[in-house]
Amino acid sequence: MKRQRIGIFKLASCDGCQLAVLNLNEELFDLAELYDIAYFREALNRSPLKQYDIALVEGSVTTERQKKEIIEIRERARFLMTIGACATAGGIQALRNWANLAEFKRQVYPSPELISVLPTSTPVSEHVYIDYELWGCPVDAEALSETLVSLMVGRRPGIPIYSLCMDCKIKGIPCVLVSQGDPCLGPVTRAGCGALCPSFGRGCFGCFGPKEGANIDALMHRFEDLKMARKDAVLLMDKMNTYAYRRTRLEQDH
Amino acid sequence: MKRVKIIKEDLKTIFEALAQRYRTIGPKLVHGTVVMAESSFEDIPAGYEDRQGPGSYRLEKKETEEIFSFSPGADSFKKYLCPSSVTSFSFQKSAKGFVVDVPEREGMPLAFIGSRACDLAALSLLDQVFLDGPVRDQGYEGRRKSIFIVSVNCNHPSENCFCDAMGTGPYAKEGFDLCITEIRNWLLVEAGSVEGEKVLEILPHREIDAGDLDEKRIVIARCREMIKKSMKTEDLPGVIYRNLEHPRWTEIAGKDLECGNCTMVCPTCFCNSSYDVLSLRTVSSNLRDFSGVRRRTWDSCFSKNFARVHGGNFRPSRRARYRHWMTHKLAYWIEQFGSPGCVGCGRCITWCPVGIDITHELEELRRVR
Amino acid sequence: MNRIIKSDYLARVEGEGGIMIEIKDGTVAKVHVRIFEAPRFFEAFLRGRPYQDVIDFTSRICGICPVAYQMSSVHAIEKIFKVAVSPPVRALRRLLYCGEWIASHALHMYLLQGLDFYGFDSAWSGREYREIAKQGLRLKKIGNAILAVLGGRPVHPVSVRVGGFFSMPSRKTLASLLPELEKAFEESLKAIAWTAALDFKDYSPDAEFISLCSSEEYPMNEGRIMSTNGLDVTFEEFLAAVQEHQVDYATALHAAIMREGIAVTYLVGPLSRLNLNHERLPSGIRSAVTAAGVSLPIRNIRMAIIARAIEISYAFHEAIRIIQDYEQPEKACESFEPSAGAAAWATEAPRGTLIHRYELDEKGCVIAATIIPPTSQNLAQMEKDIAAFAGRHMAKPTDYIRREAEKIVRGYDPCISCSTHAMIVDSSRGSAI
Amino acid sequence: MYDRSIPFGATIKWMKKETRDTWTYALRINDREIKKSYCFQPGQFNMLSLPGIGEAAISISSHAADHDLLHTLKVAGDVTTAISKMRAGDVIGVRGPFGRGWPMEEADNKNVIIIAGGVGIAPLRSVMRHLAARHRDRSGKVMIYYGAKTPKDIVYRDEFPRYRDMFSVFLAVDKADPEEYWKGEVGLVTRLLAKTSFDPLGTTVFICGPEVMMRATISDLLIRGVPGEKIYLSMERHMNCGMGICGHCFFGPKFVCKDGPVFRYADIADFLGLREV
Ligand SMILES: Cc1cc2nc3c(=O)[nH]c(=O)nc-3n(C[C@H](O)[C@H](O)[C@H](O)COP(=O)(O)OP(=O)(O)OC[C@H]3O[C@@H](n4cnc5c(N)ncnc54)[C@H](O)[C@@H]3O)c2cc1C
Ligand code: SF4
Ligand code: SF4
Ligand code: SF4
Repeated sequence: MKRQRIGIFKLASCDGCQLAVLNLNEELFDLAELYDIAYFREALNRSPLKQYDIALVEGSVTTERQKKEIIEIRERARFLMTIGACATAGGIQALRNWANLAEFKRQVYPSPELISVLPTSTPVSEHVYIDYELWGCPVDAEALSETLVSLMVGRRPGIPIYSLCMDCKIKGIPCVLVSQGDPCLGPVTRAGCGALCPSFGRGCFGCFGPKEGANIDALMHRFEDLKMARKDAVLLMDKMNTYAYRRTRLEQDH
Repeated sequence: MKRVKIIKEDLKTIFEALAQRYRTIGPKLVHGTVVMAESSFEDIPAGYEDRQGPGSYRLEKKETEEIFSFSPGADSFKKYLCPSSVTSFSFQKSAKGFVVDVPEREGMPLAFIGSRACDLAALSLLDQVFLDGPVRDQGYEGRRKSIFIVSVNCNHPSENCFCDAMGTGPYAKEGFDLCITEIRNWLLVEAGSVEGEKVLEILPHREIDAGDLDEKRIVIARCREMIKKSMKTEDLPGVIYRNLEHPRWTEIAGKDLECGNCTMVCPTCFCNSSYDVLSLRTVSSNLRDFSGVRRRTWDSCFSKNFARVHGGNFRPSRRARYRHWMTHKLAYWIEQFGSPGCVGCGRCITWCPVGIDITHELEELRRVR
Repeated sequence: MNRIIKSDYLARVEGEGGIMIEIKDGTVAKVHVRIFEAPRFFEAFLRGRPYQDVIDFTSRICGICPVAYQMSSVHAIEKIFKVAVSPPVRALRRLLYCGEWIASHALHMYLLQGLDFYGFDSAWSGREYREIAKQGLRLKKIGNAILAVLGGRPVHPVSVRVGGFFSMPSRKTLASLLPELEKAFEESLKAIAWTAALDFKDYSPDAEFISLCSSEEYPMNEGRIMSTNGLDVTFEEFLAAVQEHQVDYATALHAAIMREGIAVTYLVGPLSRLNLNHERLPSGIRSAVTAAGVSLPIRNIRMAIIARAIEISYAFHEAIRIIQDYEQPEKACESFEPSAGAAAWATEAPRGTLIHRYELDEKGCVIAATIIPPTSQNLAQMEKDIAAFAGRHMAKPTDYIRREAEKIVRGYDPCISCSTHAMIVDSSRGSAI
Repeated sequence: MYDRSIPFGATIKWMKKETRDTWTYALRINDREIKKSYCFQPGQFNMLSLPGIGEAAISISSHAADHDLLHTLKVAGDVTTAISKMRAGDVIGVRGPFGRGWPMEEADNKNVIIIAGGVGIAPLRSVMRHLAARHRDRSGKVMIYYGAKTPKDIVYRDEFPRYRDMFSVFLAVDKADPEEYWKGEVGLVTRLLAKTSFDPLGTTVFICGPEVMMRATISDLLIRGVPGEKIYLSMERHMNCGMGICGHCFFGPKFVCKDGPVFRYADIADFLGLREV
C-alpha cells in the first residue's frame, strides 16, 4: 500500500506545536513508517511537493505572504488540519487584533516602517476551509498521534470536546475555583491538556480554547462575585485563544 | 449485631487490621480539600471543618479533639468502584479476525473508611445500575464484591446536605461492616456484618449500655437539627413531568456552564462512554494488524455530543441538557429504579462552579407562573 | 565573477529564515541571514499585563526553549519585587533548565545538526542513521520527562510563578526519574565521544564568547556576564553596552556590544558557556571530554555540537545531584507584595544568554519590556562567519558554498522564532534602558 | 451464557447491496459454543463492533429460522463506513443480542400492520419473515406499508414480490424520477395508510422509521381509532454500551437499549411529543 503523504507547515507561531510532532520521540519513527513525512522544514530538508494527503498547519495568518501560502497549502492538500492555538484561533499574537498596529510596531522596532504585516492575526479557518482542528497551546502530542492514527484507520479521532472540569474530576484533581476561589477558565475551556494547571493548584488560563457553545458570560459573572474586576476577568481570556473566546462570547449574545 | 465503645486511638488499630487484607481508602487532605485516597489513620484531616455553600468550599483547622469534624469532599465510592477510566479489554486484530483479552482484576480488595450514610445509599443505587441490568457489569462486580466499609455517622453536616429530606441519612442503617458514631472523646462502633464483628474482636473495648445508645440518639438528633437544606419530595416525578416546559429551565440555562461538574461529583451519576484506543506504536502500515484497548471513561449528559446520532442531536441545547440531568435524578430514576437518583449529599451544589442548587431549582419549578 | 548565492528557506532550524551571499569582484560584498519569520509583537502586548502573564506569555515566544523565557522573566520580576526564593525552589528551577537543555540539545544534535555530518535529509530518511537518532530521542525523552514532572508538559510548562512554583513534586515522584537519568548519563558520556569523532572539515574564525559565569557552578539562572575578552558586567551594564539595530532584510534585530564607539560582534551559546565555565564541570565529565580528545576551549562553531553533548552530560549529572539532595519544602512559594520598579535579568537558554528587562507599575503590571534573545545576539557573528567562509572558498561551486553556509548557520542552532522578538521599548525615553 | 460486554467474532458469509448506501450482511458466528447459545427475538439488535473503530447498534434482520444472521445497514458514520468496506470472509465483532423486541404474541392470529420508513424496515424484516413462515396456519390479515426516498432506495426490493403473495404490500416513495418505471405511490406512507381500510380495534401495528414519520403515522392511526396500546414502535437513540449502563440512549425515563428499542406507544406517548428529551 502506498503511504499517505503528510506535509507540516508553519505560519506565525512559536514552533511548539511542530515540536509536538518531534516530541512523539520514538513514535516519530512509527509515524515515519505509517506516513510519508514529505514536508517538514523544522526536521527535514526537502522541497515542497504538488500534493499532500494530509497537511498539518501550525501558526496564524499575519502577513500577506502567509495569506497566499495558506491558500496554496489548501490547494495542495486533500485533508487540512490546523494544529494548535495559533492556527486554530489566531494565537497569542491575535492580541494585536484589539490594539493599534502602528503603535505596536513602534513599540518593538526602531524602524517600524520596515515591518509589513496585517493588522490582525487570524485563524486559518478564516482563510480556507479546514477539515479538522486540534486545539492547544501547544497541542498535546498524544492527541496528535490519536488523530493521525484515526485518520489512518478511518474513524473520528477520540478527542474530547467536553470541558476541562470533566478532566479535573476524572483525574481526581480538587477544584481550585470552588475550594480556593481562584479564577479558573476550566468550565468554559475544552479538555485536552490533562487538567495541568489545576493539578498544580492553579486556575486554567485557557490553552485549549473555548469549548463549543461555552457560556462565558455566566462564568464572568461568577468571577465578579469572587471580587474580580471585570477588566481582569476579561484579561483572563485574552491570552493564547483570545480571538476564539471573544468570538464565542459574541456568538452567545446572538 | 455487636456494638462496642472504643477510644479514638483504637481507630488506628482498625486501620492497621484492615491494611493487612485491604487497600485502605480514607479521607485525606489534598490542595486544601478532603479527598478519598489510599490513606492511613494519620492522614485523617482530624479537626478540620469545612464550610460549604453553592459553588464554594473552604476548609479550616479548628481547635477541637474531634476526628470526623469534616464532611465528605467531592469523591465517593464511585471513584473506586466504577473508576473514571477503565480498560474493558485489549484486542489484537489481524487479517483473520481479532482476539480479545480481558484484564485480570487488580490485587487487594478495598476497605473504605469514613463513608457516610448518603454514600451508602448511593452505593446501593449504583449496585442496581451495574448489577441488576440485563448484563451484570463484571468489572464493577469484581471490584464491589469483597469491599469492607467503615461508615461514619455525621456530626457536622455541610450547609448543602439534605440527606434527611431524601431519607438517606444522616446516620447509616445498613450496608456497612462497621459504623462509627463519634461521641465526645470516644467512638461507638457497631458491626453490620460478620466480617465487621471479627474486626471488633481484636480491639480492646467496652460493651455499651442503654445510656450510650441514648447518647448516639442525641448526636443524631443534633445533627438533624443542623441540617438546614431540604427538598420537598412529594409528588416527585409528577411535579417535574408537568413542568417540562417551565420557563425556569431557560433561566437556568442562562447560568449553567454545562461543565459537567455536577455529574462528575454526584455519587450516583453513572454515565460513561467506551471507545477504542490505538497508538502509532501498535498500528502496522498495512492497516490489517493492530492492537489496542477498549477504554471506558466517565462521561456526562452535559457533553455536547452525548445524545448525538446520525442526522442530529437529541439534546442540542443547554436547557435540554440541564433539564435532562435534573429530570433523570428526580423523576426518571424513580421510574427506572424505584427511588430518586439523588441521595441528598449536596455535592452537585458545592462543586458547581456557579452554585446551581438542585433543591432550589425544584422549588422554582413548583412555583406556578 | 559576480554571484549571488541564496538559500531561500533554511531547513532543520527553528523558524523561518534564509541566507544571501553576494560575491562581487572577487570579494564577499554582502552576507545576509534573512529572517522572514512574521513578527508577533510580544513586547507590545505585554504592556499593561499582570506579572504572571509575563511568565506565561514570554514562554510562547519559543516552543523549544519556553523554560528559558520563564526563567529570565521570573527572576527579573522577583528582583523588582525583592523576593528571595528558597533553596529547593532554586534547585528545581535549575532542574527545569536541565530538562530543557537536554531536550533542546538532543533535538539539535540528533535531529537537526547531526545529519549534516552524514548527509541525510532527516533523522528517519537514512536507515544507517536511525539507531543514532533513536538514541538521541531516548535522551530527549528524559529531558521531556523532567519538564513534565516539574511543569506538567515539555512545551510551555505551567508551574513557574513569582516566588517559586505553583506546587512542587514529592521526593518520591522526582526520585522515580533517577534510574533512567543514571542510565542516560552513561549514554551521554558516549555521545561526547561520538560528537568528538565527527568530521569538522572547516574552521571558523575566532570570536568573542559571552556567557553568564558564576564561581560556584556551571551557569544557568545566575551570575555575571563575562566574555573571553575580559568583559565582566552586571545585567544592567551589559544591556547598556549592547546596541541593537534593525536591518531591512530581517524581522529580527541584530545586536553588538559597543566598545569605544565600535560595534563588536560576539557569540553566545553552549560554546561560550563551555569556554568560560569548563572548569566548573564535574571531573567525570571533564575526563570523558579529555578521553574523547577534545581540547578546550573550542573556537570552531561547527564543533558546538560537542559543547552540546558535554552540556547534556552535565545536565544529567546535575539533575541527578539535585534530585538526590531534594526534600519537598513546606511551601512551594514565598509570599510577596507586587511593587513598582525596573530590573534586568539574564539566564542561559539552550542557545545562549537571554536577557529580559521589565518596568512594572505598583500593581505589578508591565509598563515596558525588553527581550534580547540569544539568536539576535548571534546574527551578526553568524554573517561574519559565513562571509569568512565564502571568502576562503570563493572558487568552489555555488551549491557547495550554499550547503556549507547552511551548515554554519545550523551550527549556531539559531532560534528564529525567538529572534524576531527583540528589544527596545520604552519609547518615552527612546533607549533600550 | 457468554459475556455480552465482550465482542465475539462473526465471519461475513456474503453481502448484498440493497441500495446505493445500504447493504445486507450475512454473518456466521465463529465460536461453536456461542453459536449454539445465541438466540434472539425479532426486533432485538446487536452491537456490531470493529476493534479499533468502534461500535454501532444494528437491528437483527433475520428470522430465527434463517440460516444466517442478517444485518442491514446504511452507511452513516465510522462503523458503518468501515463495514461497507469489508468483504466476504472478513470478521466483524458482535455483542448481543440486546433489547426487547417486537411482542410477537400480539401478532399471532391477529391483523397486523407493519409500517416502515427507509432503513427502518431492517428490524421489521424479521417480523415479516416470521409472519411469512407461519402464513399457512395463521389467521388475520397482514398489511405492509413501506416508504423510501426514491424507488432506488427501497431496501429488500427483491423480497417484496414474495410478500405480495401472502400480504397486502403498499410501497411509496417521496420522489420518483419520471424516467424510472414506478407504478407505486408517490408521497408519504401516511397517504397510503389513509387510502386503505382496516379494523382499527382488531389490529396490531408495528412501526419503525425516522421519528417524524413515526409521530405523523401514529397520530393518523390514533385518529382512525387504533388504541395506543396496540401500536408498537422501535426507537433509535445514541447507543454506546447496549446494556443499560452508559446512559446515552435515554428516551425520557426509558433506556432504549434495555426497555426498548421496541416500545408500546401508550407507554411512551407522554415523551414522544416532547422536544429534546
Ligand atoms: C436499536 C437500534 C437499532 C438500529 N438498527 C439499525 C439498522 O438495522 N440499520 C442501520 O443502518 N442503522 C441502525 N441503527 C442506527 C445506527 O446504530 C446508527 O446509524 C449508528 O450511529 C451508525 O454507527 P456509525 O459508527 O456508522 O456512525 P457514527 O460514527 O456513530 O456516526 C453517526 C452520526 O453521528 C455523528 N456523530 C456521532 N458522534 C459524533 C461526535 N462525537 N462528533 C461529531 N459527530 C458525531 C456522525 O457524524 C454521524 O452523522 C440502529 C440504532 C439503534 C439505536
Ligand atoms: S479547577 Fe477549574 S477546571 Fe477543574 S473543576 Fe474546578 S473550575 Fe473546573
Ligand atoms: S492553562 Fe488550562 S488548558 Fe492550559 S495547561 Fe493550564 S489547565 Fe490546561
Ligand atoms: S444530585 Fe447532587 S445532591 Fe443529589 S446525590 Fe447527586 S450530587 Fe448529591
